[in-house]
Amino acid sequence: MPEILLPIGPQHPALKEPVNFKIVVDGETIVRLDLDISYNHRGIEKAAEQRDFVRVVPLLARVCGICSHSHTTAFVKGIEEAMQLEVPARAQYIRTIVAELERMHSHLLWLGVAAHEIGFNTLFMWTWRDREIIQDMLEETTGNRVIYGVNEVGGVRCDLTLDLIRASFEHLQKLEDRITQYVGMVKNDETLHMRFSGVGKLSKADALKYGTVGPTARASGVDYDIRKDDSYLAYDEMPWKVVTDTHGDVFGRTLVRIGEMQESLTIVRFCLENLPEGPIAVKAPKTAPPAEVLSRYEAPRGELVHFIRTNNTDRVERLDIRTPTLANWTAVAVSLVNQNIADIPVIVAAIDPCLSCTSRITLLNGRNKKTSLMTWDELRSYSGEYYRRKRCA
Amino acid sequence: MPDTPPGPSARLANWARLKSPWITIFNSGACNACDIEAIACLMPRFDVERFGILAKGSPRHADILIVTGPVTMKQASRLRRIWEQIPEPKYVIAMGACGSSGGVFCGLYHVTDGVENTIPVDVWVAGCPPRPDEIINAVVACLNLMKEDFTRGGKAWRQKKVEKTSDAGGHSEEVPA
Amino acid sequence: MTDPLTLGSVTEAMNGVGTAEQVSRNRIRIKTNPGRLHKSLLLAHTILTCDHLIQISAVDNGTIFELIYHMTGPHQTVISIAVELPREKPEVMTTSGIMPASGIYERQIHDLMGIEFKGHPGLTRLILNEDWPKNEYPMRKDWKPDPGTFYGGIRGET
Amino acid sequence: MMDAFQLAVYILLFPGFLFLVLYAFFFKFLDRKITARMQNRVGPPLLQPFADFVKMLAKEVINPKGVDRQALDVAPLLALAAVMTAYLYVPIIGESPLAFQGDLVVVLYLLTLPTIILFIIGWLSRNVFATIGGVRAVTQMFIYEVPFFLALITPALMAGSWSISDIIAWQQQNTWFAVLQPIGFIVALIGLQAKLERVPFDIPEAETEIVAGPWTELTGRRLALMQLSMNITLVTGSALVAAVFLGGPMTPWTIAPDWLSASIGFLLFLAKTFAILLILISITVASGRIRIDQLNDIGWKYLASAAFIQMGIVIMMNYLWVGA
Repeated sequence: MPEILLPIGPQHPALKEPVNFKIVVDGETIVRLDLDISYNHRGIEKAAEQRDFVRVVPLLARVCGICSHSHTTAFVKGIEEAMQLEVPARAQYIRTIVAELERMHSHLLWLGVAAHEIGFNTLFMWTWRDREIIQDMLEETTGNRVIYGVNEVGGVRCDLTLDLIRASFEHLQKLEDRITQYVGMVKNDETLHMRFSGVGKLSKADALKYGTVGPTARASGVDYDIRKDDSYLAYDEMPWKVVTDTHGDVFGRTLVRIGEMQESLTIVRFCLENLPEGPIAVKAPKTAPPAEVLSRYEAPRGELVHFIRTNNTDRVERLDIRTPTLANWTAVAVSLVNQNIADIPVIVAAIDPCLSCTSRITLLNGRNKKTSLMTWDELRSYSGEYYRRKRCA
Repeated sequence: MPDTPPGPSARLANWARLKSPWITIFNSGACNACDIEAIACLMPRFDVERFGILAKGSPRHADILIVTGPVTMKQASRLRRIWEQIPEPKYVIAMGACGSSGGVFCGLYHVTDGVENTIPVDVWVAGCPPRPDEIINAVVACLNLMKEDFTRGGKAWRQKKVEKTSDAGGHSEEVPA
Repeated sequence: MTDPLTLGSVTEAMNGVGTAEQVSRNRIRIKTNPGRLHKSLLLAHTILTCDHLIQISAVDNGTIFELIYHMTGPHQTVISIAVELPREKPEVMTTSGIMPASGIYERQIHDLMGIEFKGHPGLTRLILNEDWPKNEYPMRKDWKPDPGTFYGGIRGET
Repeated sequence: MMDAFQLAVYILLFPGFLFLVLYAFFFKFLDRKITARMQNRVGPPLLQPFADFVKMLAKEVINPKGVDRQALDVAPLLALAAVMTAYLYVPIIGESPLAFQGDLVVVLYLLTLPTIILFIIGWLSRNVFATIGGVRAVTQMFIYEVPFFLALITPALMAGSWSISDIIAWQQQNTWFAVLQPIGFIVALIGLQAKLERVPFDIPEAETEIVAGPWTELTGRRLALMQLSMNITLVTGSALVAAVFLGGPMTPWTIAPDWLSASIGFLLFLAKTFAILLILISITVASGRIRIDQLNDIGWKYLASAAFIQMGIVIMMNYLWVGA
C-alpha cells in the first residue's frame, strides 16, 4: 500500500479540544506526523492583559472546562503571592477539596474516554455514570456542574455547611466502592490489556528529555508532583503519597490515574474531617505591586504553569499560561512514530487531550509515493462550486 | 413546497425525522465544558437514546449539528464545511453563551463571536455551560421547529433573522427547504 | 526530592555567565545575555541537574522583549534564566538542540511574539490560523487589529 | 411442495421478506435495548430502528466529488439482495421450499457479500477514512472467514450432507451439534461477531480512529439500505448458526398436525435466534475493540486452529461412530 496522508481532526465524535494530526501512514503504520493544535486559540492571554483581576478569574475558568478550577487556582495563587496576601486556612481547604474533586472527575472522564477510544463503551458509560456523583457534590457545593467559579482573589466564594459535609461523606463512600470496582476492571480486563500494554512506551530518560508532566511522566517513573514538590493550598498538612508506575505505557498511565483517584479520596476525606473554622476570604487590594511570579499547579493532566508579571496596576502585564498538554505534546509526537494507526487515539488520549477525527479532505496520489493535500482555498472554491452544481442538478 | 397538504408518505417521513434526530457535536474552539455536558447527555443519568437521539461521528449521518464554542477563526471554515456535509434537512443548535454570542471571549482577536456569523442557527441555548437538561430541552425545541417547518412547508417563515445577519455582513446562504 | 539549591551554589555554578538573585522561596532568577544563553542553560542542565524545562515565558514590556527559561530538577528549585532581546531584531539561537522539549514552546512564542529562533528545525505556525497575516504578532503590546486586514474566518465576511 | 401462490407468500410475506424486514428491525431494537440496559441506560423505544430507517430514506443523498453515483446506488441494493436471498434458504418454519443439496455453501457465500460490498463502497467513496475502513473490512474478512467456514462446514461433514435441512434432520435424530461440537460452535459465534463488525471486531468502522470507516460517506437511502442489510445479516447469521448448531426450527420429536409443528418450529426459531443474539450482545458489552494485527493473531493462531482441531475430531468421530 502506498503512503497515505491521513488527517485526523479537528472534529471528533467523542469530545474535547479539536486537534489535527497530519499523519502519513504506510498501510497501518505511522511514518511521520505533524500536529496542529491551533483550533482552540482564542487569545485568552491577550484578553487577560486587558481585564482587571476580578474579571480575569472567570475568564481563566474558561480556558478549559474540565480543569477550570486548576487555572483559576493557579492564577489567584500567583496574584496572592504577588500581593503577599494571607489567605484564610478554610479557603485553602475548600480550594483543595474542589481541586481533588476536579481531579477525580477528570480522571474518571479520562478513563471513560480511553475506554471509548478502544470501543469499550460499557466502561465509558459506567465511568461517566459515576462521574455524576462528583458532579452532584460540586453542584451542591458550588452551584454549577462543570465551571464552578469557586475562586476569587483572596479566598473562595462559597462555604461548606455541615449538611453538605455529611452528604459528601455518603457520596465519597459510594464513589470509593465504584473506584475499587474499576481498579479490578482495569487490572483484569483482557481487551484493555491488549490495547494498553506496550503501547506508547516512554522511558524515564525520554520522559524527562521531552519535558513530560503529570501522570504521563509519573507512569514512566518520574516522581515529579507539584503538590509535593512545591506544595500549595493545604497539601503539606495531610498524609498522602505520589503515585508512580514503571510501565511507561498507556497501561501504566491508567494505573497512575486510578491510584491518584484513590489518593484524592483520602485527601478529600481528610479535608472534610479537618476543615478549619474561620472566614473564607479576605479583602484583596485592587492593584498588585510589581512582581514576577511563577505559579505552578498540579492540574489533573499535569503541571500547569502561570507566569504572571504585575506592574502596580489592576491588570497583569503579562500572563503566560503553559498547559500540561502542550508539555506532553512533544512526547506524543515522538511516541507515535512507527505505531499502528489504531493506536493513535489511545496514545493521544493517554496524555488526556482528545484528538478528533473528521477532516475528510485529502487526495491521495498513490503511484509515486507522493502525498498531496488540497489547500483550503482550493477546497473552499471546490465546495462552493460543488454546492452550486448540486443545487442546479 | 406544494400548497396541497402533505401526503401520507411525507407525514411518515416527518414522523420518523422527529423520532430519530441524530446529532453531531462540533467543538469550534470551546472550553470543553459544553462538550462534556453534551456527552453527559448520552450517559446513563440522562440517556437521550430513549428519545432516539444518537451521537454520530460522521456529519454525513447527522440531522442536528450542535456547535459549542465561540468559533475561532481557524474553525470557522471547518464549521462551514461540516455544516455543508450534513444532508438536508439539517438543523443547528448553538450551545452555550459562547456559541450564542462569543460569551467571555466576545471581541477577542482570534474568535468570530458566535455561530450565526458562520452558519445559520435554529436554536440557541443559554448557559455556561448549559446543563444536560437544557441541552435535551434544546433538542426538543429543535424538534418542535421541525414540526412547525413541516406544517408551514419550509424554513422560510422564520428566515427573517438570517437575512438580517446577512445584511450585517453575515453570509447569505439560503437554506433550501 | 533532593535538597533545594541555594543562591550561593547557583552563583558559583553560573560564575561569569550571569547574575543570580533569589526571587522567592524556591526560585532563583539568573540574568544573562543572548550570547551566553546556551552556556547558562547547559550549566543549569549539567551542574545544577535541571532536567525538566518547565516553560519559556516571553514578555513584552513595551520597550524590550524578555525570554525567561524556567527549569527545575530533582531539587525542585526553579531556575529562571532571563535574557533580553532588542525590539528591532528579536533573534536568539534555538535551544531545541539541547532540550527537545523547548521546540514547541519556541514555535508558540514565534507565532505570538514574533521572536526568531535561529536554527530551529521546524519553526512553522502552531497557534494562529493559516490565514493570519505574516508579521503580525498579537501578543506584542503595540499590536492592534487592523480593520482592513483579513485575519481569518470565512473570506469575504466580517 | 408448495404451489406458486404459496411460494410467493412464502418468499414475499411470511416468513419471507416482509417478516424478515420487520424481524430485523425488532432484532436491532432488542440489540440496542439490551445493550443499553446492560450499560445502565434506558435504551431506545420499540419503533426506533424503523424510525431511523424511514428517516434515512427521506434524507438527502450527497455524492462526494468524483464518485460513481450509480455504483454507490447499486452497491447497498446488492448487499441487501444477497442477504435476503441467503435468508430464504435458512429453514424458518420447517424446511425451506427453495432448499437444495449444497444450500449451506450458497448461504455462506451470500453472507460474505455485504463485507465485500462495504469494501467496494469504501473504495468508491474517495475518502481516506472510507478507504482505510474498506481495506480493513477485507483484511478482517480474510481472517475470520476461514475459521467461520470451517466451523460451519464441520457439522455438514458429520451429517454427511451440504444441505441445511439435512443437517437439521440429522440433529433431530441425534442431538444438537452445539453439544457434539462445542469448539466449532464457539468459533462460529466469534466468526459471526466478526462478520457483523460488532465490538470487539468493529475494526473497519472504528469510530474513534477512522470516523465510520466505509460508512463515512454514505448518506440517505444508501445508508438506510446498507444498515438494513447489516441488520438482516444479523438475523440471517443468527438463524444460520441456530439451524446448524442448535437444531433450527425442528422439534426433537414429530408433532402430528403440520400447522402445529410449523408454529412450534417458528417459536423455536425465534427463541434460538434470540439466544444467539444474547450471546453476541454479551460479547459486545464486555469488551473493547482489538487491533487488526491482534485480530490476525487471534484469528489464525487460535480460531483457525480450533476449527481445524474440531474438524479433525469430527473426521475421527465419523470414522469410528457414524461411519460404522
